[in-house]
Amino acid sequence: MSARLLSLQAVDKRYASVTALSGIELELGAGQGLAILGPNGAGKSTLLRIMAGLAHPTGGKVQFAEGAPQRSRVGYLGHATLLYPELTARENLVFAGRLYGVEDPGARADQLLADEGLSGVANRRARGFSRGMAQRLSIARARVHAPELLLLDEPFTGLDEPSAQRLSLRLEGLAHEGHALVLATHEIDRAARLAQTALVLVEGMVKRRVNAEEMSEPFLRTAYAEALEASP
Amino acid sequence: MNSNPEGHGNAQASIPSRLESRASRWRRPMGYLLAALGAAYAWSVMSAPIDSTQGIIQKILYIHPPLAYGAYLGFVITGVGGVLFLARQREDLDRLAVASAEVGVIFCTLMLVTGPIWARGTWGVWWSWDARLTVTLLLWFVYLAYLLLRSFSGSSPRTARFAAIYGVVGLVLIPLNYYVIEIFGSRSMHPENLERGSLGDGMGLPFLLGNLTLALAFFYLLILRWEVEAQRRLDDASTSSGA
Amino acid sequence: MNVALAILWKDLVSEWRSRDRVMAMLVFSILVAVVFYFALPMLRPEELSALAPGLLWTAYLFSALLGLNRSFALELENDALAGLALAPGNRGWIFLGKAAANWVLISIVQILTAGVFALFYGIDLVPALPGLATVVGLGTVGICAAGTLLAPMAVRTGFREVLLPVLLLPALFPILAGAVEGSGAAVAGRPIPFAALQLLLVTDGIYLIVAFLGFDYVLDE
Amino acid sequence: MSYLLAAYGITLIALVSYGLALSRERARLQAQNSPRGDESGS
Repeated sequence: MSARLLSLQAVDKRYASVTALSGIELELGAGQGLAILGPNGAGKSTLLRIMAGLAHPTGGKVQFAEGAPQRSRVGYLGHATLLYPELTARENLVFAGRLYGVEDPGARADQLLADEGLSGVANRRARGFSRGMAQRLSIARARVHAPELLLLDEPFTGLDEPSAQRLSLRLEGLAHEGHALVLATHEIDRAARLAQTALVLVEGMVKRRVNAEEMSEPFLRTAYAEALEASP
Repeated sequence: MNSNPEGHGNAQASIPSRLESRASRWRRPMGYLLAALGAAYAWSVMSAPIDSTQGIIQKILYIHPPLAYGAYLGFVITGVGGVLFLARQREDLDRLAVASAEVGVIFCTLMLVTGPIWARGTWGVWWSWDARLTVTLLLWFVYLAYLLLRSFSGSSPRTARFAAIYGVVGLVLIPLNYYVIEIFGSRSMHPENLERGSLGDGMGLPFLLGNLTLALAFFYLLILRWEVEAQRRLDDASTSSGA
Repeated sequence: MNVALAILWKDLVSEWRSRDRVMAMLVFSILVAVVFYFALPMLRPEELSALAPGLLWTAYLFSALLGLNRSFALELENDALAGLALAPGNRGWIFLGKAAANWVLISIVQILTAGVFALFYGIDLVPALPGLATVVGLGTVGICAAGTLLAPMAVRTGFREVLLPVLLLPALFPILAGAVEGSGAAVAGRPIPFAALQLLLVTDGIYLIVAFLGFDYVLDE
Repeated sequence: MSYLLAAYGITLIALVSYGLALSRERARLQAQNSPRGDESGS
């Protein structure tokens, strides 16, 4: 098990006794892939936003291994692209770089554009981008500060099959490059391919865990089905 | 300054909280005391001597200023409650802040009703932009906006945070508005002084009883509204989670 | 500090490319000037110029509301606001960047609006320029400080057009009092009263501090 | 004299009716929320 990057202990998220998350325990090693499965409304997004530092847990602890503050080590990719339509692709990345205090934002932007195959449209405004191009640019934006951990909140939703396939390949490449991934999704085949371990979240509670040895698509599918039946 | 330390304080999310239960226990005895004090207050107002210069209208002095003090007390509790909520994530203090704002606005509205009645009775004009009335009017808008912010954005952790921030803005505005009216307010009004009616002999008691009664009424209503807020949050919770 | 400059640059470049915000604010201000002309037919020109500071600041307040609303409505597109919330470091710098950008854009509109008012109401602004510029500049700092703190709240409640004025205007009475007093003196050629300047500076200082510290909670999820 | 009565009357009526409205709502909500009737005060 590689060095521990992130651990959550007894994390709760509650407001006026409405419980979004309760008693979440999880550990993630550097460069590891974790899938968080669960139906809509299970609390996947809330959990990811807490890990991203966007939201605060009302109870428990979110513990990053020693190092820089939480938000400078996490990249977040959700449905929204977080891009500014009036700025060009390159300007969006330069801006994100300066926001994260990256040394040479210009060089970093060019390199990211090359990685995502967007160098050709570097000076076109983000307003005119297709869904697929915008997704690639927002991946570049999420990686601008070379985060150790990439949080992916239902990234495949709304993508047609070819661009979902391309995204899945790209994420595999990023995992190879050593990024830890946390993928929140309800698509079991994607989860099986991208993650080493998984947990099933139902109504804010971890109902089932799948470790690296057990991990396979059929096993994950049955584990997911069992977890759903177990809860009322 | 990494602004969100890990494990952002364990909010104690039970409704009603220990503080709320303790406050509720005080409410019943306060009710009895309030009734007794109210009676004494009424008696003392009736038996107070009629002011030689202003006539009987001067007796409004025993209710108008206490209403204002109640309003300001409410606004301060809202501001402080909000800050403590932000610092310690304690939802019961957020509930206190909204309860205090509502009761404060009630007192402030009554102050803005009795003020013109006094001005009408004394000078025949309903609104005289008197310094104290104007400041209270300005604050009335601030805390009405606070309540609107709350109702517009529904009950959620974000609303509580936004309201707490606006509560701080409101708190800062209390001295600021006084400062504004001190400098600019006086330029257009005739130099009458609505407040400092001469407290001759026999007038100190009703004024004191008035302040005590209305302060007690404020706290009684505050605790009651605080309990209602707690019940409303429980109600929201049960309906939204379909329990 | 670099973050604040990055945001200032981003807002100004975005606005330069679309220019919709400055245009909307300017057209609105001119309309307000025309409305006053019809609303006050009984006043002879010289009486109107005596009222000019108050009328000018009324136009300034309401056009600033428009600009502040728009400033954060843009951030909601593509959920860019969450992008800002994701950035590490003190979020007070994000506030300063946004406030400075709003200040620049609102000031541009104010300069043009002052010209229009001078034209419509026959006021010779040239002698008053230095004094007026100081007062307007300081007043706008207060508007932008409080506005940049409150706008992200109002914009995300779905009642943004109504809620921002309701939240912001009561907070701006001190600014309005000092600014109208100071502008009146400037237009009349008198030196700006110290009380007005002091009030503007004190209010600006308080709002900048409260907003710098409070922005963290406003930007949060 | 009528102004005086108006001032005291309005204040009394307003505060009392507000208090009654609150206690009615509290009782209604409490019955609804916790049929077990957990005691908190009166």
